[in-house]
Amino acid sequence: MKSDKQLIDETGIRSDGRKPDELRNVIIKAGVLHRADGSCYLEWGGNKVIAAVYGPREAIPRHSQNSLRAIVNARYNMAAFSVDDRKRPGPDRRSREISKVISEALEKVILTDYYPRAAIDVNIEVLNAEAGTRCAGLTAAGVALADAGIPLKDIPVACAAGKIGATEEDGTFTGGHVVLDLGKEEDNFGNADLPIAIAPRTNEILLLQMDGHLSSDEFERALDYAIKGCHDISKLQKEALLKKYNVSEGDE
Amino acid sequence: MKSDKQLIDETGIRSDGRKPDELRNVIIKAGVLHRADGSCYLEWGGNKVIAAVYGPREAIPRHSQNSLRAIVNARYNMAAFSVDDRKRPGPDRRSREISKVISEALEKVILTDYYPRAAIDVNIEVLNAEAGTRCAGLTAAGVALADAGIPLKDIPVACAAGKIGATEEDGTFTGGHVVLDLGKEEDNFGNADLPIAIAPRTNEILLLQMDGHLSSDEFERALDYAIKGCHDISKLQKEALLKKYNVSEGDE
Amino acid sequence: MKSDKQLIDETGIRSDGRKPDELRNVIIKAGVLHRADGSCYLEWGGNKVIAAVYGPREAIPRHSQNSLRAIVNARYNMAAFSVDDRKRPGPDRRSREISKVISEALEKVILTDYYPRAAIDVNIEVLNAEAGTRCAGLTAAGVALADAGIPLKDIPVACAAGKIGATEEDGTFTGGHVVLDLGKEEDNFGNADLPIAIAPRTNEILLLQMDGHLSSDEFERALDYAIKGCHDISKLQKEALLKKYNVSEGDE
Amino acid sequence: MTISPVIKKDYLNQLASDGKRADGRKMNEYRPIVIETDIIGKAEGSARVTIGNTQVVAGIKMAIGTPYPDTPNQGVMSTAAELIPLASPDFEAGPPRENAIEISRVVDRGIRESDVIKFDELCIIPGEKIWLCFIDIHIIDYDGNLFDASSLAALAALLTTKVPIEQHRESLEPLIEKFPDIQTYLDTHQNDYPLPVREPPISCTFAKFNNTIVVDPALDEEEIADVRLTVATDEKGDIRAMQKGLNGSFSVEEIKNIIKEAVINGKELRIKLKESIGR
Amino acid sequence: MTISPVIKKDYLNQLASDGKRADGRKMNEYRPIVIETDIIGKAEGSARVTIGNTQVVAGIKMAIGTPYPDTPNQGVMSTAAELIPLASPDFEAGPPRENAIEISRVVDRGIRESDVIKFDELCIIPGEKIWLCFIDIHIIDYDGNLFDASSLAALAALLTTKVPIEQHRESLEPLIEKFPDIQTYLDTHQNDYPLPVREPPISCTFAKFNNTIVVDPALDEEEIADVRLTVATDEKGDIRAMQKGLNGSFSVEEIKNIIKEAVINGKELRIKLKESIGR
Amino acid sequence: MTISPVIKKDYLNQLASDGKRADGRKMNEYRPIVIETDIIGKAEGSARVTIGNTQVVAGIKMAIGTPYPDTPNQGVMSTAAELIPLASPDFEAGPPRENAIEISRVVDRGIRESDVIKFDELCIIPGEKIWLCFIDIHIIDYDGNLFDASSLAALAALLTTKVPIEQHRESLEPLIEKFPDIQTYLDTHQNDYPLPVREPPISCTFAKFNNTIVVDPALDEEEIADVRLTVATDEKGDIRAMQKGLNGSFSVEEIKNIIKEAVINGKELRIKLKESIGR
Repeated sequence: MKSDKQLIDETGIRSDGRKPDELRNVIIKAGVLHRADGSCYLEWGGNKVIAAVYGPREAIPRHSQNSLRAIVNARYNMAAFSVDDRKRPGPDRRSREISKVISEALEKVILTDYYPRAAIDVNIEVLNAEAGTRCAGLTAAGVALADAGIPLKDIPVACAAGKIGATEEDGTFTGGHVVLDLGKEEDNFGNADLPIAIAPRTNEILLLQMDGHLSSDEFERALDYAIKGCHDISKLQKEALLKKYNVSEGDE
Repeated sequence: MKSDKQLIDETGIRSDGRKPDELRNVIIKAGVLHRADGSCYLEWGGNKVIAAVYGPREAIPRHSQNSLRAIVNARYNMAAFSVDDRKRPGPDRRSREISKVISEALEKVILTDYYPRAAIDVNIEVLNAEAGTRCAGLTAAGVALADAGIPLKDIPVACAAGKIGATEEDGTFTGGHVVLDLGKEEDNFGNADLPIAIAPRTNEILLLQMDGHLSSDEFERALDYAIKGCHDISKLQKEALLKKYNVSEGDE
Repeated sequence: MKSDKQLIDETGIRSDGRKPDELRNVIIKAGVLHRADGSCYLEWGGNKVIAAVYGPREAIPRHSQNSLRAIVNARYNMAAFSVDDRKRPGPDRRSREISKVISEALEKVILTDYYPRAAIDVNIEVLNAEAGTRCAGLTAAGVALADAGIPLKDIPVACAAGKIGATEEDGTFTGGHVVLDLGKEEDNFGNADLPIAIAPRTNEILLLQMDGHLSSDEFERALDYAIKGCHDISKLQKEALLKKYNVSEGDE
Repeated sequence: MTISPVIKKDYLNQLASDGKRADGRKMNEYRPIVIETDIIGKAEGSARVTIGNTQVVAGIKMAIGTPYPDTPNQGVMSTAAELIPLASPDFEAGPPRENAIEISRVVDRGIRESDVIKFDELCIIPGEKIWLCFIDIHIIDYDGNLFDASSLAALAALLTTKVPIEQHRESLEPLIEKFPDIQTYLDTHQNDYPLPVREPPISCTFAKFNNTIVVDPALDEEEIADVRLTVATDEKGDIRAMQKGLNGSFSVEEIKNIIKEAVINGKELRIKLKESIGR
Repeated sequence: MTISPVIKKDYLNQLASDGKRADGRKMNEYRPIVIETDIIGKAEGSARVTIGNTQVVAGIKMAIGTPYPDTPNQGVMSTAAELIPLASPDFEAGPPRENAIEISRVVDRGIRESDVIKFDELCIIPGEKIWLCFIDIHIIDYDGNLFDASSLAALAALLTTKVPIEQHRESLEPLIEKFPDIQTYLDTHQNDYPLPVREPPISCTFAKFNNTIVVDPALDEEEIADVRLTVATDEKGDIRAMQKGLNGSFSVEEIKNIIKEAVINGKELRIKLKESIGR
Repeated sequence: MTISPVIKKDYLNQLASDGKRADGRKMNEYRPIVIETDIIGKAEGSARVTIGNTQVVAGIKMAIGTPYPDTPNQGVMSTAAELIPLASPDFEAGPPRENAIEISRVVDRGIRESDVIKFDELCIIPGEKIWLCFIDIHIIDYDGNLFDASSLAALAALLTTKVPIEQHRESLEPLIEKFPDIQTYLDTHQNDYPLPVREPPISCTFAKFNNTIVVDPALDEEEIADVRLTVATDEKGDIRAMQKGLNGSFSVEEIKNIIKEAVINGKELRIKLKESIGR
């Protein structure tokens, strides 16, 4: 539903106080689960996400095996209580699409040919959802894969940019600003959302979806913002992994 | 729902202008799909149906294989938009029953023992439905099987006959006439429907269902009509196959 | 729903005329089905239950096999017409839980290591339900297993005890009496239900569930009652098997 | 195919060539039929039918519901058959498969198309409240000819069904204010009353193997049969429903002969059915 | 992987290195496109689209329903795509899988996010009755590029859809007493009328293999492609939707170039679409 | 069975014979328990419980719905547990299986049968509008004893749940005209308020292996256990629910002893639960 929401003021400050190119607060912890081969807990603004990696292990059923490489199954799932109106448990069409695009993005950076006939299962559980859960989930999955010791070309990372402004009562949209990392209100009332994932070493684009309305110029600016956001988050991913490693070194 | 519909007048002319033993208009085209091993597009009155054959190919899963012969899987499906009120996608109980009786009818004329452990898949898609889709679908399937080069004892063909008259407001039925190939209104307000399929060379009956109310005499007349209808349609099947063959001969 | 139901009077007589430690009427017939390897028809008060055993036979799918012993699959199912409001066909959460606890109870008394890789399927069909169907079903299953000639350490048998009294309009419960084998009204308005199954030779407890409110003393009394009930029913099980055996001897 | 079914097939075919059947029946003879009614206390109508070793239980539940928009004055029926794993080593748990669906649809059409239930007498408040009639068929023991056993069980249950107005009166009375019509219904239906029904058609099923046609095929016969035909006829001998099954074929003559036999057998079965329901 | 796909892959890669495609097209050239509309009598709108050998049928059904509580004045749309086994030896019967879900969701978003349907004009009684618009897409023959074929078919069907008020008038008139508002709607909509729509965005799909980017990939090309990108642009050349697919990657430059090509191709497709619907 | 589980089993059995457990605990000792509440912003109540390495999150969502016809003045609760594949290499995606169903049903009965939620205080308009309370339990990390962890998480979440009347006030106000009763409810409930609850029973789970009975079995112990018993006791030490699991058996004496231990452990757990919710 759209209304005449003013999402950014004349000085370029957004309704939650952020600057156009400012991320929400992000906290990443690696290795938070006992049972999984690798795991990550991630808070991104109000989002709370856990990712767990199992594998490489034999792909079951057998006819799903690829004799040349491992298959990557990402499963994005939202807890029933993670959203305003309780969500029925189990996958819906949205989560199945997100699982697909995340699987495809992760597969590109995993050295899958090391493990023919194997499966690498990446479970992403959204405990609290506040705009941007697919980026949060993919980013957590990247850390969990590294934590599991899966050989990676790079640690994948995701971030979105978008366009916000004011939507008048008649539905027209005015004063669009390209901004980084849409918050909940911006996602609901904004005019475009561009989530991407990259391999940060090469800037290769692993995931890209866009909804809304962007001119070519706006798109290029949004893409720049999102790539910059990815690099900022990438640092936090590495710190989290390093921290776990150091702690482990010290503790054990 | 029944009402005092007059479906046939005193001169024996039906509400759509047909004589009692007259078929609706039928158009058949063989080989209309690029991907399928054999295919057929068929219009029968307002019905529009496509059939596609894949196989013989290895039956999957393996435990479905018959070591002595091929299995025949017909799948009759109605497009969501093919009927007055949108149909939920996917098989319902009606379409599963029709798939079963069509599979059984086709199996009789296919030389299934040529292909042990194989499956022959016959997909019938109803795009527009106006009474008589199971006959239209089976007839299209016959052409698609021949087009796929599946060895057949005969090309199966289907047609229905029925009984129409007037249903009074109190539900009683008067003035029954046996007629060929019920149209939409006749199907809704008529008093009996007898769809059959035959192997036209021998007149063996491959499919037979009957609902409604027929005396033995009426049944025998309806059966005669339906068999005659089958033979008329059978000619059109062969013309369609010949035409495709000639065109192919000429074109290639 | 609770109301001010008086389920037992001051002389200790229950609303259906039974004494506190009195069972409802139980009728057991062994070997009632032609197709099953073993079967039993059982009436217990208003409950009517059939159990059928198939196996030992190869467990399918293969990955369900245990290389050391047979698996036991009990399937408790209620007929759509067995209850006040028609039940949708197919398993619901309640029947799946009951199937699980019955499977576990039966497995303990079956010499499963005689049949590696096999399955023993126990189908329990409730035709009419009036409180206590899980005990009735398990008891019938015990007879059907023996009738099928499955090697057993003991014939399992089940019975429930519970607590009844009066529930006032404000929901408080007064005057609790521990009684054997709750009837329909006692089950709806009573205060506790304790179904158990035992191996009667050793009094080992194979199934135990409890809902409601019992002090430790009440629990011990209820458990005593239920065990006593099991032993009474156990005699009827053996008589039914003997009767079938004798009849068979005589008849064939 | 293992050896044993081949031997069984040869044996049955050989018998058939000599005009005989494995259980000594004549070609046009049913196995013994037993029909019991009112066996399920919770159901508004119920019956157990055995044909030889085949055993089927049908139960009827009546509930109050909303009519379909295009038939605001008519009750609604629904039929389901379950081939529960109790009945055969080959039946699996899970949603109904093709065979169960075909049985339930053929039984349903036999009842529906012949207007066995007087649906217009199952209306309580036009457009608002009607009776729903659920027919549930449980196959208990499977030794062939489920079509006839299921159809007989459903009919015996229906013909002994009581409309449970006493139990539902309380839920209807509050609606009198909004729908005064209902008063008439409640006044004229003080007590549970028999489901209003018409004379039903009777199903007879035939199977063909080795060019022999038999009625009421036992499981052994069904397993080797090429083709099956079910014919439902009414008390006048008219045809009310037919369903061919299996992947064989019939000639026109065979079908005409089967219809004649179905009329003859139908009369006998109709007598048995009426006896069982005390009419 | 058997030999033949490897050889095919080498062959297509070799061709691509020489700037060629197996069917003789240029890198930025679509296969022939044919769009027919009004082909399904039962549907309120319909279209068959062929792109080369790929064939898709879309049908629109309109029904009257209840609005969502948070948008009481707006119609509702729903999009489903079925990869029916008719279309490919690799499609299986059963509930839609990831690929069908992705196609339907991308087509749906392309229509929904650009407000192609004027949902506020699909309200009959605020908070009570609105028009539901069901878009069903059937893949009939699969030779690659289902995204563009599905999107074109859905748009051609939508743009020729008639709101079937004549058929539903009877069911609405009894509500006038309770909701007088509805009178205005019925007065101003005497006859079936075109679904109120806006200018839609047009999807163009690109695939990359052997570091070459081609538009409108045929099945052979899709099978060896590393990565795919669909870009929907409007008549001003603005971007309205994007979706990357497959487990490869693009550089930023590649994406920018694809967008330019999508604008150019989108213009041509838009002309074809308009011709097909007679505008 | 591969070698390693056999060795593990022998090792644990040997330890048990010496009165020891692999992690050094006493037989009647729980692993460390941590209970955090209010961790999910979107939920009306939430808790994360860890027992050793086992980790469970429970969330409560409240919605407004319609009462069941036979309890027109009572709220409704529903409990679901998901053994998501995050938590264990052995958990699969898909609809809940027997284990998840058993956990959710045992937790549900523990709460329902002891009337932990005051359902009669969850009525807004009798017969029309009541509060629905959804308890969803997510197993996050599986190292044994899911029954106790799930039960504790559900209770901690419930006992800290706020009824979100502020958010739903707008949707209720239009109903005042039709149902004047609602005014009273809205007047007396201006702000979100704690879910009305009673003192809950506390679950303690025991497992037996090698004839030794331990409380709070870890996964290693569960895997070799013959039989399991969960006992829920109230603050007076009365029994409120029991559930035996696995295919072993108990003697009557063993059960009596377990009940005594359950009362003792239940007291400690009750203190921990109360501390966590600040009471």
